[in-house]
Amino acid sequence: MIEPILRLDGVSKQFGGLAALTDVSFSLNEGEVVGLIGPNGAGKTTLVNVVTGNLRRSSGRILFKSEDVGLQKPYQAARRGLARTFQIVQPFPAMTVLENVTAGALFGAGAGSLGDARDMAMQSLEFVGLDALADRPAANLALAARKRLELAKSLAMNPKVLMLDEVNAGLNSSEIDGALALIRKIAERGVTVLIIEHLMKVVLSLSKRLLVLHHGQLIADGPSAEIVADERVIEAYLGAKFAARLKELNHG
Amino acid sequence: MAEPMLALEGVTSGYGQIRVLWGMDLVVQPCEIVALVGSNGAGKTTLLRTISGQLAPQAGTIRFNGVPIEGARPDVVLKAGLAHVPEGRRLFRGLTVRDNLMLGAYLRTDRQEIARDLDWVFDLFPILRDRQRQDATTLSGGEQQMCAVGRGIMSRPRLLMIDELSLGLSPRMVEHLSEALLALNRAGQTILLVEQDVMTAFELSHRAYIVESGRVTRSGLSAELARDPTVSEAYLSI
Amino acid sequence: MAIYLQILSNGLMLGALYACLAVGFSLVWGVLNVINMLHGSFIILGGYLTFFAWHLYGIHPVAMLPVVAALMFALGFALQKLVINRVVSAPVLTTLTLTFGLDMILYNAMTYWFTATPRRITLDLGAVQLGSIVLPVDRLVGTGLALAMTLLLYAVMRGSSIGRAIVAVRMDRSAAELMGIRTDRIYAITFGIGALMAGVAGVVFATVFPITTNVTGIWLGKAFVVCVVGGLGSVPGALVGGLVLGLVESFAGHWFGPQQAITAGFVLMLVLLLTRPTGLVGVRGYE
Amino acid sequence: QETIKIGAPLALTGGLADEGHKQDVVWKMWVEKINAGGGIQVGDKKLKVELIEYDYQSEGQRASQLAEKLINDDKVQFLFSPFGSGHTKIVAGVGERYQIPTIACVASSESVYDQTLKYLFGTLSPNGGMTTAMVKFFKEKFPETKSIAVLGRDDVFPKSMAEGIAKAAEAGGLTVAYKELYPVGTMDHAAALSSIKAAKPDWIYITGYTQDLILARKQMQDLGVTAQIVTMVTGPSYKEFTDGLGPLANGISSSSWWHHLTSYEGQGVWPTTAAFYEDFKARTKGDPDYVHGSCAAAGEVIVDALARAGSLDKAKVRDAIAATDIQTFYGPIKFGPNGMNLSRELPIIQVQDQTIKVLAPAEIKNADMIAMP
Amino acid sequence: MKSGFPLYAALVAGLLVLATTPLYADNYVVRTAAIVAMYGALATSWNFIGGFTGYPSFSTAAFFGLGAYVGAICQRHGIPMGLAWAIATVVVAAFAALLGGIILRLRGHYFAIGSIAVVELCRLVVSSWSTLTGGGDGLNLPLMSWPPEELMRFFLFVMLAILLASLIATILVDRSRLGFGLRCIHQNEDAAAMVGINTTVYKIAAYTLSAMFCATAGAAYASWTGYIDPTDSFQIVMTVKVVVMALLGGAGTILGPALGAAAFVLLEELFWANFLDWNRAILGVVIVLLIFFLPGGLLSLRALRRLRAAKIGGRE
Ligand SMILES: Nc1ncnc2c1ncn2[C@@H]1O[C@H](COP(=O)(O)OP(=O)(O)OP(=O)(O)O)[C@@H](O)[C@H]1O
Ligand SMILES: Nc1ncnc2c1ncn2[C@@H]1O[C@H](COP(=O)(O)OP(=O)(O)OP(=O)(O)O)[C@@H](O)[C@H]1O
Ligand SMILES: [Mg+2]
Ligand SMILES: [Mg+2]
Repeated sequence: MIEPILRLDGVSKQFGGLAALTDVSFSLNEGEVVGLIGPNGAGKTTLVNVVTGNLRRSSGRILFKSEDVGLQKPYQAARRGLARTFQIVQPFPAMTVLENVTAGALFGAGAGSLGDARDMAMQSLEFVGLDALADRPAANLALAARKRLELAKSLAMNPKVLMLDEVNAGLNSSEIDGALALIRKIAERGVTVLIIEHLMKVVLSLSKRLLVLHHGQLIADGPSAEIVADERVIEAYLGAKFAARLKELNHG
Repeated sequence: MAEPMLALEGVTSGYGQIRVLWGMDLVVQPCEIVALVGSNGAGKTTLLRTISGQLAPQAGTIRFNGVPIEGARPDVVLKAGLAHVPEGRRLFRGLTVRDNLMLGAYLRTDRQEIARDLDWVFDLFPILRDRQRQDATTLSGGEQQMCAVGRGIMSRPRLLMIDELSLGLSPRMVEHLSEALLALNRAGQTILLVEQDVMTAFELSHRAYIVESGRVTRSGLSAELARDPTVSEAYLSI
Repeated sequence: MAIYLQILSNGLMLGALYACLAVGFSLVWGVLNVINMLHGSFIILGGYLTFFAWHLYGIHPVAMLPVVAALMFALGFALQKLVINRVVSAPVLTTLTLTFGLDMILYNAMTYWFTATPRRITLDLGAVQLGSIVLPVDRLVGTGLALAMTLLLYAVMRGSSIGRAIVAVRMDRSAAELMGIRTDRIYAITFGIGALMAGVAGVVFATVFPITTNVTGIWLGKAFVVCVVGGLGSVPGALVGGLVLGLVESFAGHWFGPQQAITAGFVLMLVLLLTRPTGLVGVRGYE
Repeated sequence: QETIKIGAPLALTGGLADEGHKQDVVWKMWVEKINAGGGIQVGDKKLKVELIEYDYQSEGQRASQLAEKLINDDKVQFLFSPFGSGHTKIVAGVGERYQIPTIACVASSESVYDQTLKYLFGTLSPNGGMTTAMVKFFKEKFPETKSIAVLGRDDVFPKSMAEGIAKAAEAGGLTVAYKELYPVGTMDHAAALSSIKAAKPDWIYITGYTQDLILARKQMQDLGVTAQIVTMVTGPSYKEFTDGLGPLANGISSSSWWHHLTSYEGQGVWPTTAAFYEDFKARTKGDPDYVHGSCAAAGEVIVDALARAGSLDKAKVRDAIAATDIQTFYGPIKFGPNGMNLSRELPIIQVQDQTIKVLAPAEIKNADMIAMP
Repeated sequence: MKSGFPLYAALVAGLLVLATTPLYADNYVVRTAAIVAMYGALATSWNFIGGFTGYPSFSTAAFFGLGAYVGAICQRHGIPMGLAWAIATVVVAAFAALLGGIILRLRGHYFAIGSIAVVELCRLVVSSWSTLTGGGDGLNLPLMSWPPEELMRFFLFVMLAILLASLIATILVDRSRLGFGLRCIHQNEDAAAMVGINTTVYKIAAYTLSAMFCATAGAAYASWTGYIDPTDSFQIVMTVKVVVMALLGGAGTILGPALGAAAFVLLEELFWANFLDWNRAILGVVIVLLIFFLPGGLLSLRALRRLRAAKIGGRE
């Protein structure tokens, strides 16, 4: 069997008395697109933070290509190819869009020179369709564009694993379609993608496999179709009404 | 028919040199839920900011219960009875959930009523009661949204404006919030909300406006808009 | 043993004065994001007002307390409203430079009008003897006043909606506006309170320390240390910070000699900065 | 019209502002007096004096910069150095480089003069004259004195005094029960004073600037720290000290380089100490202290040297100053090989009934020493 | 990125004006030029940490003072002047790197206080370690018995060389990966770490750079005046002044800090000479006016517009 690119083994994280993650184990295979869902406050963002070193796990092991990276710093995660987007977008506000992405290429992907980095950045801007705004200061972008900037920046880092924390939140349906196509294109390049999203439409159309977190515990891990029919998942997350709607859609 | 609660006429607004809204007209009647939908960057947030006094319109009038309020300071607008739950929650770091909620009632002086409303918010969102001593910004995204809406309710507005209601909320939570808002509305609360998820927006509201590039392009009863094929093609593709 | 009790009480009394001196500075820093370089001069100005009222008109310092408090509040309020508010949301460095410039003006004016001669109110109330411990009456009274004013401020910050509004404005100005809070007024009130507390410290100090423009920098430095030790922007932080600094200086002075007393305070501050940057009782999120 | 230009970097703001203003007052008084009499005799001409002052804000770097400005831009022929040994060193360094005679009026630490600067002359006598004589005098008055506690400010002059007295006391057979320095910027002496109290010395000796000493005296009172003899240097020499302390100043002894009760006679615009005192009193309504006296004397040195040199030639003037040997209202002035005024017997003073009394030397003494109340 | 030519032209012109003062002006003007160069070097150094990285550092006086003391102690032990300066530079740079490893963990206000405390602590340590430093008595350095004009010219060129070195370092950093990374850290340190910048190492590099030239300048200054003491060597006022200079010219720009230093020193000159009693207050008024009417510094008239636009949309 091929070795998983990212594996979590009994990972827990406590904030004081609050257990944000409890004994979470799963693995991602190279090239897979996996959805991570769960109610608000389930610990999804915390999970990403723990993997990228923004937070230190309380216990457990995190293996990236079989190497234990549980103690890495965020910059090391980035250089290894573990990229992420922030739920609350984090641009370099006074820099232009191009400069923002150049930073990703220069430091994350280790571009040899500033010039190279800028070329790589331009490519990734074109890829996400932001090239027209390349010279705008990042602070002036509207939300959708900022989210795409966040994506472009991560892409320029040439990631192996990309963790997208609600990159589609706040987009309307037609914009979401654009974003979906974009993420598919990324996955086609062989990047492993972990998508966190509350929009079931997005999650379901992208990933064949779903992980469900609830109160910091992984309560389900399996093929999407099975998961959305799972009683516990409906109870904890989807809600009866939404589940009914989903079923209807699938039938219709 | 009675005078509209909120009436905008030809409102033009923007940031410095950048113009975002181009002559917007909009009406909210008492006891209505009105939804604003539209693509990113259309200017929905800008519109709410202009109404609540954070931005001064460059042209046009905004009347609230017949009184012009364009260009008034936010505290004046709020006193008049217009509350704004901002995009991105904007809870106060360093203050507890409870303190955040109490700040919603900053301009009010009726202590007992405030205490009742606080209880009511806690009933609406029980998780907030459990977390009332926690720093509000360490809540999860969804919990924060509840706190922000609760804070808006605490000012006991005549018109509650909510930006991006369902942003980052789980489907179940959206359902829960929708029910809460409907309950509020049944009790007579007028609501103007901005919502990306058009399905939710149309389900929840009586009437809706579709905003594109700073202009209103369609408006009407939500149920009718939802059936309109041109609308569903642009916004409801699933 | 007796000497330790004496040193302990020296430290506590000194600490209360430190708390009183730092609390306004801490508040302004925490809420307005402004490092107020004027604070030392405000204290001395309060001291001069008290001294001259006593020296020229024979007014008792305690009677001057409300007067100085009111005057200093007005001065702080006006200064913030007219001058500092214009750049209040600029980065720390800008506001610091601005207050540094303002301090140069105030400092120069005070040295010109009052000269640098050290002044002192010669009330000399004597001391009370508690067993083997000697407690100077004016320091005791000063300690009492300092504590009372600090606690009063705490009650205001904690219990009133103005207090909550002050914190809200500190955290997110534009969201605070949406709550109906008039931020410019809150800023001015906060700065006014900062100046008021400096003035109160000045009144207390006028009976205990020599008042001269030469020491403005020293008091400012103490305010820095107290803030870090206790935690920025919080009243209990200033209180704890002040008391701890007073004790540390007092005991270090006894054990290692006066040469090391001040150094000990600074070392404590650096250690705390690194191990507990939010101070001993600091509030999260005040960085 | 040729004039004689004297440059003075002064601390008019900052920590030393008070001292700077004292120098300013006296020099202005002196210049007016000289010019009223037509100026200084140089050879066959009488030349008016022009005094050029700049504020160096009590910052050493700026003091040297302004000295340079005075020499280069204003073309001064003499420098008056500012208050204190540290800043004197800085200004004297500049004067030396340009061979401009520099008169230091308020620098008494010998370390300033052992750099063998050829163009630096100081009107104060060495600190040493203040310590040994004082120990001897106090032991005579209070033979039961056995131990001394010394607390000094860590700054050039106060530190050298603290160390000097400790040495002199040991040599004189006293035990040093406590000796510490406190750093610049100390605002609380409680810890040190509590330790001194525990050591129960017969004599407490504290050095520092006026504000330090006022605070220390106040805290001694508060904490009930006392001894038979309490000396503060240079505390009582300054009027600000007695004004600030009121009755608390009573009993404090000190030494000074000069006192207006002395009755010297000599050459210069003020023939007697009394004449100087009258003039000063008329102008400022206050009593002069040693800073005033010494600064005025610096002017007299220049008058005398120019008269003898008969020209403004740098080298000649310098040699003339070095050869100074005059009597003035301030006392005798004669520079030793290092440029410092020679030792003489310095007044020991004490505050009694809130006025300054002179205890020694015998010729000018006007009161007997009393123990601390 | 930026067009290079006007920058270099301005740089060369400025340095030439300073360097040629001995040809047409008296010693005092030369001295002022040397002081301009010295403060220019200090402000340019500060720019690495304060301007590029956005860390409000107030350590300048600590580095300057330590440089002065290390240089002075070396010279007193018979080490030749030039070598003493080099040793001072290296020792202080190492000190800054170590210190940076500790205090750069702090952010914002806390860093500001930490860096001020460093100045105070250095002063206290130096003044109580009297066996090595002479304590409150200060240290005398070997007097240089050159004619004043020659001495002045020498130190003018020394200070100019330090200034030039710091400016060249600035230009190199600005165009390198380091500079880019520092600007990212300035904007958003968390995001910077997320794109793979080793923020700790970058910040330490900036802090060390900001210390080096200060140390050289301090050591040279000590040789120049011939006497140093703790109070004058470690002055908070000096630290703040350098920051003001950099802000005045434009923090984060290449030439701004040096320009600001020149403007500040010349203004100070003007006020001392003309207003004996009120010079400090007038300087204060000037600072206040500058903050109001030129908040981004002399060089930032262009950048200002961009900043304003950014500020309006800056929150989220
Ligand atoms: N720094 C912190 N201190 C204390 N509690 C925290 C902290 N960060 C997160 N939490 C708590 O941990 C839990 C998990 O938070 P997390 O942000 O991971 O949720 P989430 O699954 O991403 O939710 P959402 O979908 O709403 O974004 C929440 O209850 C939150 O309040
Ligand atoms: N502070 C600002 N300065 C300049 N332009 C701005 C600012 N804020 C928003 N804009 C611009 O105004 C336009 C409208 O933005 P607005 O936030 O009102 O859109 P929106 O409809 O709320 O979009 P979203 O659904 O993304 O929240 C956008 O093009 C945006 O770039
Ligand atoms: Mg989340
Ligand atoms: Mg919006």
